[in-house]
Amino acid sequence: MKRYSAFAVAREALRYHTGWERAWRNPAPKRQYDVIIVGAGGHGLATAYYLGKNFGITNVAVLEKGWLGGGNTGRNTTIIRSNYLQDPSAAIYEKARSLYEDMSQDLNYNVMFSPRGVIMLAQTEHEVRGYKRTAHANALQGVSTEWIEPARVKELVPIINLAGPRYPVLGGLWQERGGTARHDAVAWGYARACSAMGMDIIQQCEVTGVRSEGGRVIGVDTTKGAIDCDKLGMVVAGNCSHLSQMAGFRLPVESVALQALVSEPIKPCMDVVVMANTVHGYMSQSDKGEMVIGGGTDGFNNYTQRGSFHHIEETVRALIETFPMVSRLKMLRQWGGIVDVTGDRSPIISKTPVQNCFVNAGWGTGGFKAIPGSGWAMAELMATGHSPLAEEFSMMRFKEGKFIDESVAAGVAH
Amino acid sequence: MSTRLATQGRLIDRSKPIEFTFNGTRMTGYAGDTLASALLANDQLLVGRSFKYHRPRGLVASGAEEPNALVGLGTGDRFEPNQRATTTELFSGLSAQSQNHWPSLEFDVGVVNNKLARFLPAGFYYKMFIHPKPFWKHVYEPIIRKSAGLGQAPDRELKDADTYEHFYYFCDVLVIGGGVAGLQAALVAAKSGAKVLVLEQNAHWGGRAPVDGGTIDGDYPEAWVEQTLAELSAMENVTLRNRCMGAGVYDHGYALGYERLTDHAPGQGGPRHRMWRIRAKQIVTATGAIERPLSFAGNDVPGVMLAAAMRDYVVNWGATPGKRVLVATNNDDAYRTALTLHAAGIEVVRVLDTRETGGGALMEEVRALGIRVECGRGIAKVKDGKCVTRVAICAQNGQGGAQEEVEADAVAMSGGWSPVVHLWSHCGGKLTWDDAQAHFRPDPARPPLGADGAGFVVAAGSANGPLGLGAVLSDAAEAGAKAAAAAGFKAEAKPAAGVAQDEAPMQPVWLMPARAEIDLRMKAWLDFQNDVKVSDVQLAAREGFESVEHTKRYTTLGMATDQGKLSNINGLAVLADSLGSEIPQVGTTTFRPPYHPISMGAIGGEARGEIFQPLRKTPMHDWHDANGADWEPVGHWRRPYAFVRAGESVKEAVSREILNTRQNVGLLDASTLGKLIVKGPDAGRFLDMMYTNMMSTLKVGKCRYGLMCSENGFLSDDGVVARIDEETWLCHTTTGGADRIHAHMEEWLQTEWWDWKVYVANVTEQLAQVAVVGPKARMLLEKLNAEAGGGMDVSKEALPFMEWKDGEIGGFKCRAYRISFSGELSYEIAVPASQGQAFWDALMAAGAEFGVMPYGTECLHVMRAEKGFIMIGDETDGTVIPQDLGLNWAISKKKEDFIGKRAQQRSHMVDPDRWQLVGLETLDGAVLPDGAYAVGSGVNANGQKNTIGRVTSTYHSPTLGKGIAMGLVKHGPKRMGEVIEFPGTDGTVYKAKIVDPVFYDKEGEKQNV
Amino acid sequence: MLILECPYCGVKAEETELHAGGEAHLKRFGPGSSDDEFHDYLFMRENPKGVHFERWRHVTGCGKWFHAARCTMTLEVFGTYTAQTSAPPQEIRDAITAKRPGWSWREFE
Amino acid sequence: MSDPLSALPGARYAGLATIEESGLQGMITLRGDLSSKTLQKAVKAATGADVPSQRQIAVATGGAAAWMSPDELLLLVPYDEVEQTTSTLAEALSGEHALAVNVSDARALFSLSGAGAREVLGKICPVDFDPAAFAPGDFRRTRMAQVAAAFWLDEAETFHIVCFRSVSQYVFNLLKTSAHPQSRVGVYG
Repeated sequence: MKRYSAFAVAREALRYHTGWERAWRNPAPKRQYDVIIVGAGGHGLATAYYLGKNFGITNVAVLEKGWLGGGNTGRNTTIIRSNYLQDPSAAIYEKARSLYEDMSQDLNYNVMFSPRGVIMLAQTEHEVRGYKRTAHANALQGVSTEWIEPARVKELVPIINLAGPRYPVLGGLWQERGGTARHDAVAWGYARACSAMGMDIIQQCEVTGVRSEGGRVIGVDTTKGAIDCDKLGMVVAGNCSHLSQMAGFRLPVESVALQALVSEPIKPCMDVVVMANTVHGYMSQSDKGEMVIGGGTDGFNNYTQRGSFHHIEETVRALIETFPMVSRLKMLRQWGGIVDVTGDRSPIISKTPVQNCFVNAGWGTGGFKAIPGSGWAMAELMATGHSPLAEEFSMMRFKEGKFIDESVAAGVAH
Repeated sequence: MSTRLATQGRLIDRSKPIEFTFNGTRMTGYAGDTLASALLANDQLLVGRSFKYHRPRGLVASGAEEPNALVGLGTGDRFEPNQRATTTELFSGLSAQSQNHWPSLEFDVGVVNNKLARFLPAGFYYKMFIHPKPFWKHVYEPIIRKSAGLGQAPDRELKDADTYEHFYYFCDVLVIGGGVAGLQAALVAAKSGAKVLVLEQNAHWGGRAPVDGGTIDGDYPEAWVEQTLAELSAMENVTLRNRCMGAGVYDHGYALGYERLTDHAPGQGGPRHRMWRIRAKQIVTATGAIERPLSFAGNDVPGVMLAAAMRDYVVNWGATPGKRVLVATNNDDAYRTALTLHAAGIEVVRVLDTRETGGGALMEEVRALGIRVECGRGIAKVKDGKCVTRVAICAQNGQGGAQEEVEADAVAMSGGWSPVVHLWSHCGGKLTWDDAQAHFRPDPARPPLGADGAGFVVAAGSANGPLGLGAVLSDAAEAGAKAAAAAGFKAEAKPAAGVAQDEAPMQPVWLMPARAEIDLRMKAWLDFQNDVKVSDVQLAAREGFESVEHTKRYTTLGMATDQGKLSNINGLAVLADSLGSEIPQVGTTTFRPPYHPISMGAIGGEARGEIFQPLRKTPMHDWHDANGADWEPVGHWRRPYAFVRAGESVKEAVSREILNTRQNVGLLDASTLGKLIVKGPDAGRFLDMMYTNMMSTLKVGKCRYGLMCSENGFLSDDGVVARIDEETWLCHTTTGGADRIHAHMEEWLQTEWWDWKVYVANVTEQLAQVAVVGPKARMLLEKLNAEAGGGMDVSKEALPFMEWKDGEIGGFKCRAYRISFSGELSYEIAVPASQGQAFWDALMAAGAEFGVMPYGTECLHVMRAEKGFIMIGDETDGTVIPQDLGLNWAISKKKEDFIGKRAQQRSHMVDPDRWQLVGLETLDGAVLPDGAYAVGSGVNANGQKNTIGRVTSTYHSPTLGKGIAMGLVKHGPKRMGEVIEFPGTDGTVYKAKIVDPVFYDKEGEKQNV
Repeated sequence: MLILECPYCGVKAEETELHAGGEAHLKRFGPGSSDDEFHDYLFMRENPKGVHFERWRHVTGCGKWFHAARCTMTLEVFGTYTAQTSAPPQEIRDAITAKRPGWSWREFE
Repeated sequence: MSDPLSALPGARYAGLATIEESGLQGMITLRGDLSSKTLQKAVKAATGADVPSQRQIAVATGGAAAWMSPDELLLLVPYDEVEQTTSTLAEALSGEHALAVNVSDARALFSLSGAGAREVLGKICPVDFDPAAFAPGDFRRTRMAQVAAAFWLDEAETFHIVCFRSVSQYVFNLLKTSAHPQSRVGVYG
């Protein structure tokens, strides 16, 4: 792999950039791999990457029915934060956040992680108490957050209207090292690094069946033929119910559409990421200048990936109330992503009833920020059979009634 | 230079000059001008700077597809960035500023990026700025952010001066596009009797046809348009809306119309935009086609314009970008531009036709005028600069070796036409590749599917592929008939007869010249706004970004505010070529709504200011507001947090209210608490399922505190239940619970136990409810009764604790409950809402001698905490079961089942290690911080400190003069007296003793007097 | 924007008048059920790509719950019917079969 | 008892249409089997009106009955008789499973009249107000912007709008905004 750097760019400029090699190879599948990961989104590629990097397992194929990074990795609002309330969530999201800090250097690919800070606004007394609780929890979890007063909120977010009038801003939970990253680059950076380790990323290759023998997985059937493996990881947001059924078990998830939109680009006016949960809206400004806005989810099963109008109507109203200048911006485009939601809205990183078959699913609306942590934990689980980060996210927890519910302290799982 | 012509300009009224300013310079246009045509007429060819390289940019197009001419429009609370000059109608006093430059449009420092362009190819930022790590956030990114973005942000302290609204509309056939195709389709559909709505995004009807010429039914297209409009207007079943864009097509035939009501006359009053939320049985997309640019070096220099756009400017507005124009084309249509220019007295210096054999009849017409036409030729390069000066000509089939240079001040280019398929595609309509026209057009076999599984969109006219006038009209007539038929009407597809010159086949040209060298490809623009060039797409393909989505994202092709209207097909073609693949195999990116950016204000609609959200008010709301209420939002209600007096802080007010209520008497407006009547022969059995307690055994006249859980076992609501008669119960819920619990009950009744005879009615708002609380509460009520000459006996004997009674107090018909959330003697009295304020007034007046004061929610919270009563939302958070809160006494052991019972038997729910409710008291009387966690020893497997409990509510108790708290602690009830540690976020470690959660009047004597 | 006809009041209601209530025809398991039964009742959902049966409430209309048979891939609606039933009625099943021959959903087909 | 107050006494606005708070109105929620003869008789006795058919209101001189759902009616009676009528109803229905509740004070009632009435409502309700689709005697429960509401149209082309008392100010402001004199849509003649 040729290293990327300013010098490399300058060198290539002299020959009109004709010398750049492919970012990742485009191989045909082999007959057999030690590990097959289904799904070349951020989570799947990160799993493969850490299998190689942390455990030296590189005879790995990542199978993708479409194009790598083409699912939710490429259609989310790119927020990264770890100010979660419950210990298991805080642990994995903070692991992810800390890996994001060094990801560009680690992958030699600028993923543009920008720790610009994330504020979650408190606009009711209930939220104030909830975020103070989170701040206390975070302190013990090793997650750096703080409760900030309205004046500080205004300093950080000059375009905010503190006075409401309907829901005055009473303060906020501030995570200075939260932020955003360039979503596509995360997938591309991992893909390039995986490919460089000798792993095969096989695009346009749909899994049509999962083969097992004696309760143990032995391979998959694909549109590019049968491929054997020792271990199988299913990392397919929006398709996990479908795939798990092929493997012969069911998952406690439902797939719904999550709405998002962007405005036309404007000059920088908001450096931090702001989430306003009372009025259901969150917004950040991308490096291109677009205001990136997240909305809510549909309440029904939907696989269309299409935007719907009434959800964004609610979101936009809320944002206009909170940031009056938004009223005179324009929506450039809206879309939907299919997210898998579990019974407690927290993910599943788990062994399954099929031996050597593992699943990583159910990230709901919070998947992007978790990518490196999720991949790290999944790789550890697949390589060693145990991962402290994944421990509490077992699919067995629903049976025990042991939920990881993040909605409890006025928090949301975005 | 660009200028106004003495002739032409069918849309402008030269008798009505209009003054406006551009970058502070006063200019004059005419009524009917767009800002774009007026700028052109004022020799303002340079209109902006590009996104990445800050290259000078001029007008390329004449409509919504324009990528360059974006301006900041208006000032102050009506300023808006990124307004398209081509879709902005000129009005008197218009003030526009160009964007994305510093210090000025003419001299922009950012153009340094242009000099470095070679070092800044597609995706350069992924490969650079990696080291040193902190530099990304602190150095590189701020520079990139500043240089990116387009328009200025609106003023952060100003609120939009305009208003917006929505409008729901239902029709049989929605026709999007008011060109000849749209009008033809509408006419056919309307004649069938269908209810038809026609939307046209521009101010004028007829689309391109009046500019393009030909005849319809033997007359000028303009005449046919006028006549058809008159015919449609006269039909009762037709609604025509201009300045109203079809913005999006959504599932089940839902469409958005974006009507711009006052953009052409700001401040005239009324809403600025109206969002039409349309439910149509069928939608006809007659959205026309967009001309494609040609990809040659320097195709972005101001003065290079789409050929049809140049024709538009001349014919519609009498404006031209130059006096010496070179035309480059791969099809016949551009000859119309040559003819138009010639007729307007503009010199056509050359027509370059890429086709070796040239065009058809139109070409001959041009030649006959003495204009030089060269076939098999193209542009090698337009000389860089702020305007066109020289154009190098070469063989189309070569590498760009220039054979000749000609002087010209403008270039008209045409690369063929692409149907506007956006609206067809929004909701899943599929496309097919048309080899002859080299474009994607709607595949009629794969339309978007509606609720019934059948297609609900029909494309019409050039939006469907046909480009000739005759073919457009007959296609549109068929589309109108098809849509009407699908909507249930009988229509006849009788088209008007359109006649235009026959055209020779076009030749796909994706690069000019075909084998252009790299230095030319690096100057051949695909996406003008985002600065994506042919070489960028080729680089992406080389690096393995083979999917069209990858290439789009890697190069940002088509991601600018024009959403790739001009660039997408050209980019796809270059990508396909680079991959050695065919265009249809490469496919398109997804088309997302809206077709063209729409204002956030319009999306939000009327919901701003006082009607942003409903504000629910109790009958006493206005009294509270006038008497110092410090409001707290609770759902859509607002409840007084405290009643603050002059010179008093909120905290002081709370203390005063607590002490007064404990010593004298206080009034709480409890009207927001939910009140549900549950009645029927099975009501008792039903409530036994709803509540953890046994409610069927409650005696008539009695009250019982009840708990409700979710099926998951978690505590979800609480409240007092009163049995009214044999078959009737009244259930109180929390403020937030009224609608939620009502819905919860209906859900179970309708979907699980539909054979049970139970009716539920929500009477929350029928009643105003006042809690009269404190040792002097009874005296107050008795005084009221005395004044009224009698009333309900409120003595302990007549109305004991946990009973209720109907009667009159102070002459008010009421129902009184002896229940208490404060531990004091307390009556909750419900009167009809229409009497609420009067009753409140009477209580205040009669209570004066007893020191009565109103109190708010915080006082309520503190008093209940002093008593160790739990609060839904404080002690519970959706993860807490009643057993955690020591509420086992409220969970019936006799019942076989209730909602949540099975869940509470799961292993984690019966785990003895669950945290349980205790009281907490700091050693020094200080107040524990809200939400603090108690730490145990060591860390968990993830390195997090182990916790053993948390604070759920914490207050300063003025009654006890110290901090009190409740919390959930592991093995808590067994650890009474132990001291545990709560680290604060400020570094302080708070020590607290585990105590009984009942801090005040442990025996409950006060409430039972 | 989904548009569903409420079988109780006949209104073709747009989604904003409705409240989605998840999968239809769940069999409730209470005390006495096994851990697996209770788990599946609360958490296991069909989540199919294709034919699905679900619950909706006409929340700002007549307030009634009803059932809808719908395709999750195309959003095609095969029909709506009363909530007071534990299985899709035959005419709804026939309507689906006409559009999606060979469909199945849980024990129904 | 002092004089009862309606939700928004005297509120009035004239724009594209005229909005007026209608004052106190007796209203009874009646739940029961609408096909029951006893119930039908009781409704007739209480209001003078028959049980209406689906999404209709039956208006008589002394009162009216509106169809709320397959097992619910909204009865309109004079305000000062509502308590008496509710008890009479309850008594008449004591033999069957039914529920009659006085909800007069839980609601606010507005009238909306004038040429622009249809389009004023068309801005805030997802309902087809074409005269062919919504005619006098039609009764509809729906969403009015962000709250639930119900309305019917009388023979004089006046809409009568029922909403919850707590949101009466919101609904009035909403109608007022929609009736802005310069916001005419002009699609309903």
